[in-house]
Amino acid sequence: MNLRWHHFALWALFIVGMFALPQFVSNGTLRTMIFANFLAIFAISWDTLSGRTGYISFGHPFLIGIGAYTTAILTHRFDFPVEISIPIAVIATMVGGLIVLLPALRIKGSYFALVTLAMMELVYQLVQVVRPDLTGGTRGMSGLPTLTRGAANGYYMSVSLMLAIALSMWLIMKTRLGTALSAIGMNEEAVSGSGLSVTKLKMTAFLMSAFIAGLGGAVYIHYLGSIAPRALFDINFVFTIIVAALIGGAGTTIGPIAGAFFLTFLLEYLRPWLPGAERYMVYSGLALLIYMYQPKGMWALMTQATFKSKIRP
Amino acid sequence: MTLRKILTTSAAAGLMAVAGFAGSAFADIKVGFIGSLSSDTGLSTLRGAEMAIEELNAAGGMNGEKIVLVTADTQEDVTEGVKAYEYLAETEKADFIISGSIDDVSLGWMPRMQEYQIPTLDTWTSSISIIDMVVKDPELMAPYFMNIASDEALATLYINFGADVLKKKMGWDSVVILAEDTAFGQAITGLVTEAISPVAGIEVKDTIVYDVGTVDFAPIFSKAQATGADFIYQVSSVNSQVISSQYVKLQVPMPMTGVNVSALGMEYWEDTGGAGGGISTLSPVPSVGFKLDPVSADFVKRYQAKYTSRPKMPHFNGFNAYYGLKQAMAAAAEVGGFKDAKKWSKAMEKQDLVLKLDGKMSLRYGFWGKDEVEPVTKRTYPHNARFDLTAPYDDAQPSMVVVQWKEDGSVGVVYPFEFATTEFTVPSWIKK
Amino acid sequence: MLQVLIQGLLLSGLYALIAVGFTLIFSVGRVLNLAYGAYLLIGGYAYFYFAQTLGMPKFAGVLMAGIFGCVLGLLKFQLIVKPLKGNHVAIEISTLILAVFLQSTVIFVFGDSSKILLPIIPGVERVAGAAIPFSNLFAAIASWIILLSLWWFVRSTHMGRAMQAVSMDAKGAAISGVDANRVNMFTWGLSGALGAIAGVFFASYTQLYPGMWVAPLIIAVAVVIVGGIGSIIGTLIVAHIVGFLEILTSAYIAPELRGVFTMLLIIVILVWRPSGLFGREEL
Amino acid sequence: MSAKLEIRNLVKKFGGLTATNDVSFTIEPGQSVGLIGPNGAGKTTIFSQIMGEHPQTKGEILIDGKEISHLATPQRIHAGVSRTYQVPRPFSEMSVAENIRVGLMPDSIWDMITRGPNREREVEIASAIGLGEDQLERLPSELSMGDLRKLEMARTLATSPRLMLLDEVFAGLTVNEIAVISDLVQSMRDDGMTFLIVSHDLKALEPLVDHAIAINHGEVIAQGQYQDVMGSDIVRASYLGTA
Repeated sequence: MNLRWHHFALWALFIVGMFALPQFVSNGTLRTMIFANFLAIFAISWDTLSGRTGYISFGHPFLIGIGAYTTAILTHRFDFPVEISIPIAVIATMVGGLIVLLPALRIKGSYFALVTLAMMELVYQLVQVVRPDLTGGTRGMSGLPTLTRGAANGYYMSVSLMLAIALSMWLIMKTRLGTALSAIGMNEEAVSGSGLSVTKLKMTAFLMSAFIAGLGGAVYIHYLGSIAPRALFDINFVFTIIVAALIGGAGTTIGPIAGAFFLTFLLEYLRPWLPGAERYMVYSGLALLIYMYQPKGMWALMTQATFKSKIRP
Repeated sequence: MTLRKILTTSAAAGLMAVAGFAGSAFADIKVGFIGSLSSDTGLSTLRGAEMAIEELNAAGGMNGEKIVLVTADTQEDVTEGVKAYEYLAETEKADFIISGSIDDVSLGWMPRMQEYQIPTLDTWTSSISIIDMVVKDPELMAPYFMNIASDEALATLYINFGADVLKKKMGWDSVVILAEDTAFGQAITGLVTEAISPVAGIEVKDTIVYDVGTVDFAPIFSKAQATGADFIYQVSSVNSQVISSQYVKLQVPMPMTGVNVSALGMEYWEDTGGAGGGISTLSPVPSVGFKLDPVSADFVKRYQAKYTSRPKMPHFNGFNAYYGLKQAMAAAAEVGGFKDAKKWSKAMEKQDLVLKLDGKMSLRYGFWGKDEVEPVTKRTYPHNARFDLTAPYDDAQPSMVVVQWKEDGSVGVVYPFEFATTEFTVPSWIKK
Repeated sequence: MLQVLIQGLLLSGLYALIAVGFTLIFSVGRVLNLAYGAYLLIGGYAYFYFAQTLGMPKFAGVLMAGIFGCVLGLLKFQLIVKPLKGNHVAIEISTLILAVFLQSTVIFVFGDSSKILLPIIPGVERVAGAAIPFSNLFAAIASWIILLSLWWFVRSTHMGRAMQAVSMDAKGAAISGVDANRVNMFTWGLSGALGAIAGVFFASYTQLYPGMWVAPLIIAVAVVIVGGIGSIIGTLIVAHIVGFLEILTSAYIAPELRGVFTMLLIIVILVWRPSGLFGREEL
Repeated sequence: MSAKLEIRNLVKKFGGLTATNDVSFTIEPGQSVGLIGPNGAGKTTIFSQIMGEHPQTKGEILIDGKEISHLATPQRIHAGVSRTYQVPRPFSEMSVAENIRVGLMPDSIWDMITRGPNREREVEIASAIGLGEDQLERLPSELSMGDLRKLEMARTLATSPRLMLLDEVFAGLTVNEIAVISDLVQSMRDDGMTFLIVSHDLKALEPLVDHAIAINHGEVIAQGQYQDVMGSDIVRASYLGTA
């Protein structure tokens, strides 16, 4: 394990900094950071599957949605307490995602991306048609139990969850499992040629990704207090998640976090100047430029600047 | 041309931002607008609010305090809506929020309203489920008001249209319902189906539900024709132009009426490229083609002098925002501002504005009392706009009117008869 | 029965028209151009601006749409696809970002309320209880003509054979003297123009709105994936499968399930036979 | 360290094309066998069938008498067979040590997480194969072709094979590099490793093998002692393109 003391020192600094933040910034900024935290969670989830193994998922909201809808239906329609419904939602995401996407893991590249996209569209349409008495149909559900009240509490909750996920993912990715997953992204044939079952590895990556997506989605929905299919199973949502992970730096742990914060704050700080949809022009234009210039994202740009020799072109 | 527009718009946006920033530094009363900044719906509310604020400030503001407006765009997206509400509450610290949000967006930020307890007025959303929340938890929902008749009231009056016009005048005995697969579609369909045969005596032959992404309505219209019903009742709130324009393009030989949200604005004719004749829809008042009282007519005149871009005429929610914002400020003036939401809420409940045309009740901006039972639907509508479901509509305006676009591009009210400016007709391609 | 047949043919023709440009790029460039739907978006709005706002003749409006699409295609190739040097995933992602960028640009310029286009060719004829709008009839016939002539073009002309050569083996083609860059430019430009023109027909039958790039993209993806890479005839056939599937679902099952079967079809085909029904077996 | 490989009636069809047709041969434990034949004869196809990358249409493959034809690639590797590729494709963004690490990993997710990498074994394999300790942290892009081949062999060796399939191990190497690889194979032979080697460079191949199998058009045309095979008319003819 390539663990050095300064890694932990940096993490400690990061965690302390994040927890100290509410002392220094306004509630409005905290609210923005809460969304950034959730986006970071989703981006880490996406990265765990797609950034590492190279299996690009265009339908990640499919997983987030299973978690979100499971807990929303359980709490809203059947009065389950949140502490029980969230774990159920996480398990449902892992099982449901696996049943549906397992066959898809044997196809590669663009085709995998398309199956996931089609999956998301399918669920989007089904949620509205099948049992709208449970799902709330097109309007979704409002008035779900919320876990916290107030900006600071919401922030502590989301940041703890985000940091816990990020730190555990970082540790896991530092083990040989992380090496093996990245190896799939580089040369899948050689991984099986090294005696490792690629299917098992992909499934592990998928389950970890689904775990994070389900957990993040369930907690997110109990933060928002409402759920609507149009906000979840949306190509713009996919877009935000993927762009956050890529702009920050796919295949790293800090990258998706950095990307999520950068993009959320970019949108929020543009608001006073460009209140409308023009913000997305700036957002997507900038994302396109960064991505075209350095597909490995800002993290690579930064390390490139500091250790020029270490980064390969 | 396009480039120039971009440049001028961004320059204007920059100026507005500077002005907004400078304004906010000295602001006393801050009104937050939440809604889509690029849709006719959102802009109607925004501009109604802008004009009301201008007038109030010219008259010395609220208790001498200047009123400023800040905006937050929802892009008609639920999550963006939540962020926008948080932005107004936390960053802008808005005292009062006026909303032109669509249904699911309002439902999305409702938990935030409950948390922040900021006085909030919805001008477009008509979801009865929000009024149900007020019934269930009046304390928590105290700062919330909706000054448009909720959808249940809309549907109820529509049944009367069925009895008075469709059955009695046109002689139609059976209907096929074409409803989109949304909660709105489901709610309206349910209300209509339950009431239309017992009350209006019209038999429902079939209900066809379609998905809002439908590209081609040809097979759906064929299916409707095959039922042998006398007319089609459509329920469409999303992508409504598609069904109505295909109805015209395909010249479906069967009359169609119902709810078509796209036909609510003056732009409908332009947007359908003239292919919208014959479409009728229910509309909250004041609708297009609605005969306006002098005050409202003056509002529209000044509106048109001030704004040259879409929408050419405010949609009904523009009027709601204009009058509603003034009422909110009046209520605040009474209780010394918005700080105490409970006190403000009590004062707001008592607001009542009656607008008359030729000595008769034309519009009334007031709210139902907490325990007041509406006689026709036999339920309460706390914090919902006051409406009247029975002729001669002397308590308030009707919850809705039916308007019809003619093939020459004119539009008029066809029901209730007390407000009618034209007669209900069928499109010319339908041979009777 | 005849009615279903007519409606099916018309809708399928429209779908085929939408899918043509996508097939072209997918078979020659081997890239999934997720910004393909944006051609339709740009084409539709260009037509709206020139023909409906400025009042130019309809034909000129369609032409302008085609030109805008063509230029967009060329720009996309030069500025995005070429610099990314065949990194498929990167191209997919950057074209997705581009599509969102174009969508927000359209909102910025035209606002986000939807608009309806006038039929390109007004008029409607009734046959056996089915209405045939002339616009749709024209779109359907045009799609057959375009696809069949494309099939002929790829087989029989010099440029067409060059395109085939590039699609099978870019390096090999370069060795045998084919200027892959020129072929690609041609393909991207043509694909953009076809997409934009399909956009005019699609928008004139449905509506014009900033989010309208998603639905045609999914249709195009469905048709091309199910049909198989590089199979022009496959595209024509599968456009009819998808179109008829939709009409039959609407007519005999439930209109609300319209999209569900198309999605299921994509998923089943991709998982069961990734090379598509009519595609070459490779992968 | 040694394994016996038996191939029985191997047939592989790609669409209408027959890549290998009824190929049978046996390699005894500790033997080193050259697999020779002109381009497109089906040599690499035989490798990928043995490894299960492209399962055969018909026929059987046995290691030490145990049928492996129905197994997935990783399980065949556990059975003791491993291969290198004609074009080395290492994990491009991983260091040399990490590349070897992948080969050393157990096929158990739990083990991967709970147990750290075996640094000593990584160094041991690297040095056994002739990669210096200073090269362990390098990226493949910084290595010479010879070192890339070594890395390829190191990753293969890390899976502890008893039978190694080497595909064009000398392609693109300098004379010195060939000598190094050659020594490496020799010393592994001395340790008892069984080899099946494909090479165009017959001069380099000759000292490494004792037996040879010649194939052409997917069929075995000669097998036996290396010298005998090379001396047969049919093999010469196939190399000259007349058969």
